[in-house]
Amino acid sequence: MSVSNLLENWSEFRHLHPVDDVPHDPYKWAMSIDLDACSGCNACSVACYAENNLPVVGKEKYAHGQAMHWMRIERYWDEDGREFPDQGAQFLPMMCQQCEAAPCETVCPVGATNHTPDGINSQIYNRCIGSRYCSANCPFKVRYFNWYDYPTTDNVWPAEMNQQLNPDVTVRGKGVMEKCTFCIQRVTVAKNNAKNEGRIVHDGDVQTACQQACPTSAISFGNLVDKESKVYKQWKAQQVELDKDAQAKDKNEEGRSELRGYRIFEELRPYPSVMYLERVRESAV
Amino acid sequence: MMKDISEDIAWAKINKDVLKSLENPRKLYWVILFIAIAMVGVAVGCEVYQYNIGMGVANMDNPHMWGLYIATFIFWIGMSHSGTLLSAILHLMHADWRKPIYRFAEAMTTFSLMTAGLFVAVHLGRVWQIYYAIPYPNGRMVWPNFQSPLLWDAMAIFTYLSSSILFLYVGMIPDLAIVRDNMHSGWRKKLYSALALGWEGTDRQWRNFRVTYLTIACFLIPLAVSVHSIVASDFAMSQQPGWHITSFPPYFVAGALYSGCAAIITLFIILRYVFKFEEYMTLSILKKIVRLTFAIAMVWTYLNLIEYASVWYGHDQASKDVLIQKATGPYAPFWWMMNFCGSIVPLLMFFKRFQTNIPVMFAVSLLLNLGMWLERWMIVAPTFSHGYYPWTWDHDQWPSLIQWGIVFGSFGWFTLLFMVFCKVFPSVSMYEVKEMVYHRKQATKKLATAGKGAH
Amino acid sequence: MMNSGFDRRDFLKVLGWGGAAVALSGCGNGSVEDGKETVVSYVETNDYMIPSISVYFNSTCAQCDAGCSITGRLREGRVLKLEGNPDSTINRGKTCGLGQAGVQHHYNPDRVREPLLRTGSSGEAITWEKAYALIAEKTKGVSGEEIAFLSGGVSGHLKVLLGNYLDSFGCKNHFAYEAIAPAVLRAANKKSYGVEMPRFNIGKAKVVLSFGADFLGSWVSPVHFSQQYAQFRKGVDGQRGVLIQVESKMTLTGANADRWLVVRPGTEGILALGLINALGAHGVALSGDVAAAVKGYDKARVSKDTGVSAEQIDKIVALLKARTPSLVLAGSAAEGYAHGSQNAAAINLLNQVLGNVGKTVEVAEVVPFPQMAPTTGNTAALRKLNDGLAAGKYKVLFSYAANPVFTAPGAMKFKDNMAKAGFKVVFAHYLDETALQADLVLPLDSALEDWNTQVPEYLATCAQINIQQPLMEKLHANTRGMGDILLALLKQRRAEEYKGFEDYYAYLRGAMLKNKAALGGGKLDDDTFWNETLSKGIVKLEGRVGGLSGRASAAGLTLPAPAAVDAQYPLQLIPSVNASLRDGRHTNQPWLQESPDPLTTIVWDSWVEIHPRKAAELGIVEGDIVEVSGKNGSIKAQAYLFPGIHPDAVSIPLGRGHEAMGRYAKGYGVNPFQILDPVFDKETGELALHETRVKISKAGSRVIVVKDEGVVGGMQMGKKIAVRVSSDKVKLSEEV
Amino acid sequence: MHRFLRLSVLLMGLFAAASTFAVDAQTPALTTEDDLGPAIEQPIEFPHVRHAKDMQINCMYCHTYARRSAVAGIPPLQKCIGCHQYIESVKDKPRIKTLFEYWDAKKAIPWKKVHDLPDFVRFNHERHIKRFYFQQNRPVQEVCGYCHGDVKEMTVARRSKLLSMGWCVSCHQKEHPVSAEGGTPVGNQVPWYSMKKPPADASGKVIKAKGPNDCSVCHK
Repeated sequence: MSVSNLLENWSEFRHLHPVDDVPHDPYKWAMSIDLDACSGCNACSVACYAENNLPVVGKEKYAHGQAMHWMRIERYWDEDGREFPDQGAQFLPMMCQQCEAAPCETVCPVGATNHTPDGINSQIYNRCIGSRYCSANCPFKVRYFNWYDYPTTDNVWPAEMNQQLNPDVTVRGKGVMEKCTFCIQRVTVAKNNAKNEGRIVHDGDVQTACQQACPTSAISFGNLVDKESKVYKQWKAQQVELDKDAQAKDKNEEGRSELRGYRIFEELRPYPSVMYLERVRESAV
Repeated sequence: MMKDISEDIAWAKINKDVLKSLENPRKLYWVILFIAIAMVGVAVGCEVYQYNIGMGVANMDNPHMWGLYIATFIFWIGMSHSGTLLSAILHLMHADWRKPIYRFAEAMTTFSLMTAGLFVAVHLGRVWQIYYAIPYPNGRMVWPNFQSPLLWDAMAIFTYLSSSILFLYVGMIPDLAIVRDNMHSGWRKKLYSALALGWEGTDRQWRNFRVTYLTIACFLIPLAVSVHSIVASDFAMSQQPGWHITSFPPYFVAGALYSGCAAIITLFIILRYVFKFEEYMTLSILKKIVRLTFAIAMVWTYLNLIEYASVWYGHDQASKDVLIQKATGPYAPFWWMMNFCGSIVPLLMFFKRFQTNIPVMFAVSLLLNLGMWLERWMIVAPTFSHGYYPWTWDHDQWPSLIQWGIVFGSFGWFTLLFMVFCKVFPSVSMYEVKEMVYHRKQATKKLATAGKGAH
Repeated sequence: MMNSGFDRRDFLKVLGWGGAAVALSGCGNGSVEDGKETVVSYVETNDYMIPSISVYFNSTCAQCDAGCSITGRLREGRVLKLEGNPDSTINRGKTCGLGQAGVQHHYNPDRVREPLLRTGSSGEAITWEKAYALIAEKTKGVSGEEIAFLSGGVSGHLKVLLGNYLDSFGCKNHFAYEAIAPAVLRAANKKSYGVEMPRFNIGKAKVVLSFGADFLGSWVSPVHFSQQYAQFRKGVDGQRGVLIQVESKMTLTGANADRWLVVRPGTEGILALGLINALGAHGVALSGDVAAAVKGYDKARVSKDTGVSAEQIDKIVALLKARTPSLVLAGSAAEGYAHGSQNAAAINLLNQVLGNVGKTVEVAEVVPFPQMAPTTGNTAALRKLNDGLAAGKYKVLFSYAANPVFTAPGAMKFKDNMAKAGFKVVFAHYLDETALQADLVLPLDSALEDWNTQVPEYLATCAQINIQQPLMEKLHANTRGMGDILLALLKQRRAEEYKGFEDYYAYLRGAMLKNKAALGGGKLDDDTFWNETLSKGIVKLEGRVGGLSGRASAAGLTLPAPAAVDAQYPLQLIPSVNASLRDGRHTNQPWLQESPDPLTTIVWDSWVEIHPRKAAELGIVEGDIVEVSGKNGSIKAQAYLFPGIHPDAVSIPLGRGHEAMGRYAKGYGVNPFQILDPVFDKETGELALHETRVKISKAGSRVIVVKDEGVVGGMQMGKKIAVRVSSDKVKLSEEV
Repeated sequence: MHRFLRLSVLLMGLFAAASTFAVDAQTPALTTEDDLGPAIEQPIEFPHVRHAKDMQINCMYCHTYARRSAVAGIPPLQKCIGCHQYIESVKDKPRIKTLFEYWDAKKAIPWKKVHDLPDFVRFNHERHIKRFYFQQNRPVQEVCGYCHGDVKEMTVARRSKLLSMGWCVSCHQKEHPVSAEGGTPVGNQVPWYSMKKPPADASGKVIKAKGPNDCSVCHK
C-alpha cells in the first residue's frame, strides 16, 4: 500500500496494450457471433436478464433511454433507398466487446472497471463511484448506468419476484455502472472446478447465458488460448487476430475476400474480444 | 486621459470607505443575498431529491451520461481563472490598475472553485463513496486509477483550491490587521485579531510578506494553466468524436480566462454600486478590464475557429459529423447562440464609447458568460448524442428541472459565498490601493516636477 | 448434472423453509455485518443439496405448446433460471425468450393465490373444500349437454383426466381453443398429406419458400425450427440454404430471408399457383389436374394480382428448379383469409409439384398412446362455444388456459354471451379478463410447481412424452395443480374408480408405471424407471409411423381474385403475432414487455405499422396517434413507419391491450382482437385473422415512440457495424 | 531573505522526509490483526469448545460443505440429532432440550450469521480448503483459523479477524508454495494471476505464487 509498492505493481494494476504484451495464459475469453445464423429473436437478451439480475425499468424509463439490457439486438435496414426491405433486415447482438485496450478502463478514476488476466473487462460494482466516464468513453455505448435504485425505491422485483435473483451476481443499487461481463460468475465457477481437478477449463465447460439460450447457436464463447476451442478455430479460420487493428480480410481488395470475420470499430484500436461473422445473402434471387 | 484612481484620496479615507463595506452596504446587498439563499435552497432541495431517488431524476440516460453538471463544472473552473490572472499574472507584470479589484477577483477564484468542486459531487452516482477516488493508504489496499484524467482533475482542483485560498488569505493579512485595529471589542475583533496573525506592519514583516506573496503568485500561475488543461484532458484524452482534439487544453484555458474576465466585469459593476466603491473601482479600470477581455475574446475566437478548422479539414469523419450535428442538429440554436455570444457580442467592447458604458458592459458581460456556459454545454452534450455508435444516437436527453435547478442554484451558492465574503472581508485591498495612490502621487509629482523643469 | 436416485416428494419436503432470505442489497457501502442475518439451514437434507451449489432438474416448458424440454437451475430451493435440456430432440438445449420468461410466470406477483367466489361485484376468498362443494352442487343434476369446458390445447394425462371428467357427465362439449393456431393448415395438411402435422425438414432443404410461416418467431415449434434454420444456413453439401419469404407484413422470419417478397394481402395462393404454372412452363412435369388448375395463372396475371414482378417469379422458379430438395411452407399469413384453406392447399400443391413430399416434408412419428395425443386448439371451437353460450345452452362453463374475453373478436360479444352461462368456473393463473367474468376462480399452480405430462403436437426426430415436474416448492399454499383439481372433481363423480390415487402425482406415477414396458422401461424396477424418467424429463419412444398419403389434389382449388378496393375501408388489417407475447397470455411477464419487438424495437406498447409511402400519403409521421377503425370498432395507437409491410395494409401486434391480468399487462397498448371482423374460413370455420378491413386517420396527438433504436433508425451511417456479404463471395464450407 | 530561504529549506526537508516515509510506509500486517466482532446471541448457545477441543471433532464433520462448496454451511439439524440421540448423558441439559424441541417441531434453527461478508463479495471456502488442507496438509484448525480464529476456544463463535478487503488482500499478496508437494499445479500450467510470472527456482519450476489478485475473483 505504499507508494513504492504502487510503482512496483504498476504493470500488474494495469493491463497494457495487447501488442508486445505478455501473452494471455492460460485463458483469454472471447466470442464469435455468426450474423448469418442470428435471427434476431431476442432470446439471448432475455436470458441475460434472467442470469444477470437485470432490472426491468418500465415504459417511462425505457422512453428516457434508461433501459438496462446488457445485450441489445439491433436491427438495420438497407440504406440504398429501396422501397421494401426485400433482402430482409440485419440483426446484430451488441454487448460489451470486452476490449483488450478498453477505452473505459483507462478513464475510470477508481479502477472499478479493469482488465482481468483472462482478458475480461471486469466491472466491480462496489468499487464504482458513478462518474460515468467509462460510458462516456465507450465507442459501443454498451455500458448501462443505474439511474434509479431498482431493487429498493423502484421495487423492480416485487413480492416473490426477488426469489428469482441469481445469488452469484450482485444486485446493483443506484449510481453504479454495469455491463456485460461475459457471465463472469459462470466463468469463475468453471475455473474453480477446473482448479479443483488440477486442469484448465475445457471448451464447453462454461457457456454464457446468451450462448446457452441462442436457438440458432450463433454465439460461440470460449478460450482463445486453447487451440482446441471452437472460438480459437473460428478466429483462426477467419484470420482475425486479437492484437491487430487491420486483418487479412481488410488487406484484400474490396469484395475479393472469402473471409467474413470482422470486429466492429477495429480502426479505433480497442481490440475487441468479440468477432462477428458477416451476414450472408443469396445473390441468385 | 482618465485616471485609474484619483491621487488625492487620503489614506484614512481609504480605510474608512473600505471598512464601510463591512458595515452598511446598500439595500440591494440584502436583496441579492436573499435571492442567493433562495437559489441555494432550490439547489439543495433538488440535490436531496436526486440523492435519494437516483441520478435518473436529472434525466440523463444511456448514452447521455454527462449533462449540465459537467458543463457547469467546467464553467465554474473556468471562472476561477480570472482571479489568478488579475492577482498573479498582472501582479508579476506590475499592472497597477489591478489593485483595487484583484481582491474580489481572487475571492471569485476561490468560490467558483468551491462551486465547481460541488459539481463533482453532484455529478457522481455514488457520492457517498467519493473517498474511493482519493489516493491514501487504506484498509482496502487499493489505489485509485492514476491513469484516469478524472483523478488528475480532482488533484489539480484540490491543489488549485488550497493554493488560491492561501493566496487570498496571505494577501489579506495586512488588511485584516487594519480591520482588527478599527474594530471595537467583541467577537469580530477577536476573529480579525486571530486572522491577522499579529501583523504589525514592521519592515521585516513587510519584507517576508512580499516574498511569500510573490512566491505563491509564481506557484499559482502554472497551477491555473494546468488545472484547466487537465479539465480539457478529460475530453481530449478520451476517444470520442468532438472531444479527442489536441487543441483543447489551450482552448479551455483561453475560454476560462475569457469567462473569468467577463465575470469580473459583472461583479465589478455590482460591487461598485452595492458597496459604493465608485471612487476605487473607476471607469478607467473598467475600461482596462474590458480591453483585456476583448483581447482574450479574440484569442478564444481564434482558438475556436482553429478547432472547427482542424475538425473540418481533418479526416476523422466521426468528429466532423459531430460538428455538423452541432450546427444543424437539435443543439443548433444553442451552438449558434454560443458562437454569437462568444465571438460577436464582444465586438461591442471594441468601441470606446461602450467600454465605459456601465449598462452596456453589464449586459455584455452577462451575455459573454452565457456564451461561455453554452460553450461548455456544447462541448459535453453533442458528443453524447452523436457518438460513434449510431444505434444510440439522440435519445430524449433534455435536462430535467432537477438538473436545471442545481445548475441555477450553483449561481446562488457562488453569489452567497461571494457576497458574504465581501461583507466580512475587505473586498478592496486597502494597502494596495494606498500603494497605488502613493505611486500615483509620486508619478504626478514627478510629472509636475518634470513639467516645471521643462518650462 | 442430474441426480437420479431420489424421491421427488422428499426433495420437496427438504426445502421446508421455502425461498427465504434473498439478499437484495448489492451495492451498499458494505462491510462485515455480524449477526444481522440468519443463516439458511435445513432440518434434514440430502447429499445433493449443498448451499451455493446449483442443482438442475428437468421439466417441460409450458409457455407455449411446442414442448421444449427445459432444465431448471435451482439454488437453495429456488428456481433461478430455465435452460434448454440438451437431450430433447425438439429444442436441443436451446430456449427462446418466451421460455426464459417462464420463471416470471412462476414468481409473478399478480398470481391468484386463493379460490375466489363472486359475491356481487367483488370476490371473496374461500377454501378449496367449499369450492369443490360448490362445483358439486352446481353440476348436480345438470346434463352433459349443459356443461361446456373451454380449454387451450391439452395433451397427456391431463387430457385423459379431463376427458374422463366430462365423460362422467356424458358431456361432449370440450372446446379446445387457441386464438392463434395453424388450424387451417392442419386441415389442409390432412387433405394434402394425410396427416395434420408432417415433419418439415428445414435443415435438409436447399431452398425454403415460406408463405408467411414465421417459423423463427412463433410458428408451431420455433426453437426447433431455429436450429434447423442454422443448419440450413450452413448448408447441405456446402451449399447454403436460401430462404424466400412471401408475405404482406414482414415477420421475424421474413427479416431473415434472402429475398422477402411483399404480396398483396391474401394472394399467397395465387402466387403459389403462378409458380406451379411457371415451373410447368420451365419443363417440370405437371399432372393433368394440376396443369388444369393452374392454367389461368400465367405470369402476367399473377404478377398483376400479387404485385410480384414477373422477373422475380422467373428467378424463384429457376432457383427452385436448380436446387433440390426445397421446402414450401404455408403459414398464418396465408391461412388468415376466408379462402385460407384454398391458399394452404395451393401452397401444399407446390410442395408436391416440386417433389418435396417424402424428402423435406416427411411423416412424423406419433406417440403410440392416442388418448394422450394432443387435442389442438382452434378458433372454430370458440365460435361453436360462443353460439352455444349465446343460445343460453350451458348451465356450467369451465374455462382453463384460455382467455376468450380478451382474444375473441369483439363482434362475437363473447363477454356478454358468457354471462348467460349459469355458473362459470375459471381455472386461472392471473385475474385476467375471463377470470373477472367468472363466478368461481380457482388458482392454479405454475408450471414450475405442477406435475404433468405433455405430448407436443410437432415432434422432431422421434416420438416423445415430456414430463413436467415441480422444480421447487409451491410459492403459495392455496394454489392447486390442474391435475389435482380434475382428480378431485373426478372423485366427486367416480369416487370408487379414483380412490386409489391420493393426488395427481400418484395418478401420474401409476399411469406411467402401468405402461412401463411400452415406455421403454421394461427391464427396470418401478422406482428406478420412475426416477430415471423424472431425471431425464423426457420419455423417448418408438413412435408409430404412418405414411404420407402422397397426393395433394388440385381438385376444387379455386382462388378468388383479389378483392376490389373498398372505398370506405381501404386497408387490410394484419394483426401480427409477436414471438414473445403471442395471444397475450404472457403479457404480464415484464421481461417480455421490455424485450423489444425484433423488427420495430418497440417496447411496452402497441403500434400501427404503416408503410412509409402510405404514411406520406396520409400525412402520418412516426408517433402520431392514429385511429384504426373498421366495421367492428376502432382503436387508437401510435403509428410506426415500417418499410416491411404492403402499402395497402396496416399491422397491429396482438397480445397487448389488457384491461386486467396484472401490473405489467394492464393498460399497456391496445387489443386488435377487439376490432376483428368475424369472417371465417369457408372450409374449416376458423376465424380469418387477416380479413379485417380498416381505415386510418390521425387522431391529433403525437407521442414519442418508446423503442430501442435511435433517431437514425436502422441506419449505420456509413459505419461498419452490421455487415452483409453476398453469398458468392464466401466459402461457408471451409468455415468452422 | 536568508531567513526566508532557511524556512524554505526547512519546509522542503520536512516534505521530503514525509514523502520518503510515505513511499516506504508499510501498512500494518493485516493478516494477523485481530478484530473482535460483537458477541452474538444464538438460539442455542453452541459450545464450540466442547465439540472442537474436548471432543476433537473435525471442523468439517459438521461444516461439511466447506470442502465442497463456496459456503461452509451450518449443519442440518439432522446431523446434531444424529449424534445427540445416542448421548444420554447430556440429554437433560437445557441446550440439548431446546435442540430436540426444534427437531420435534421439524423447524430449522434460526442461527445468526457470525461471519457475514457483504453481498457483493464471493468467498469460496472450497478453494481455500482444497489449497491449504488437502494439498498442503496443514492442520484443519489452522486452516479454518486463518479466517475464523481459534474457534475451539470459543463457545458461541465470534468473529476474531478483520475480514476487510485489505485483510484478504494482504494474504493474497503473500507468496504461497505451489510446488508439487504442496501446491496447485494445473496440468502443465502454473496458475499465475498477475501480469508478472511468479519467480522460478533453479530448475525452472515455479515454487511460489501469490493468490489471485483479480478484482473479479472476489467481487461479484
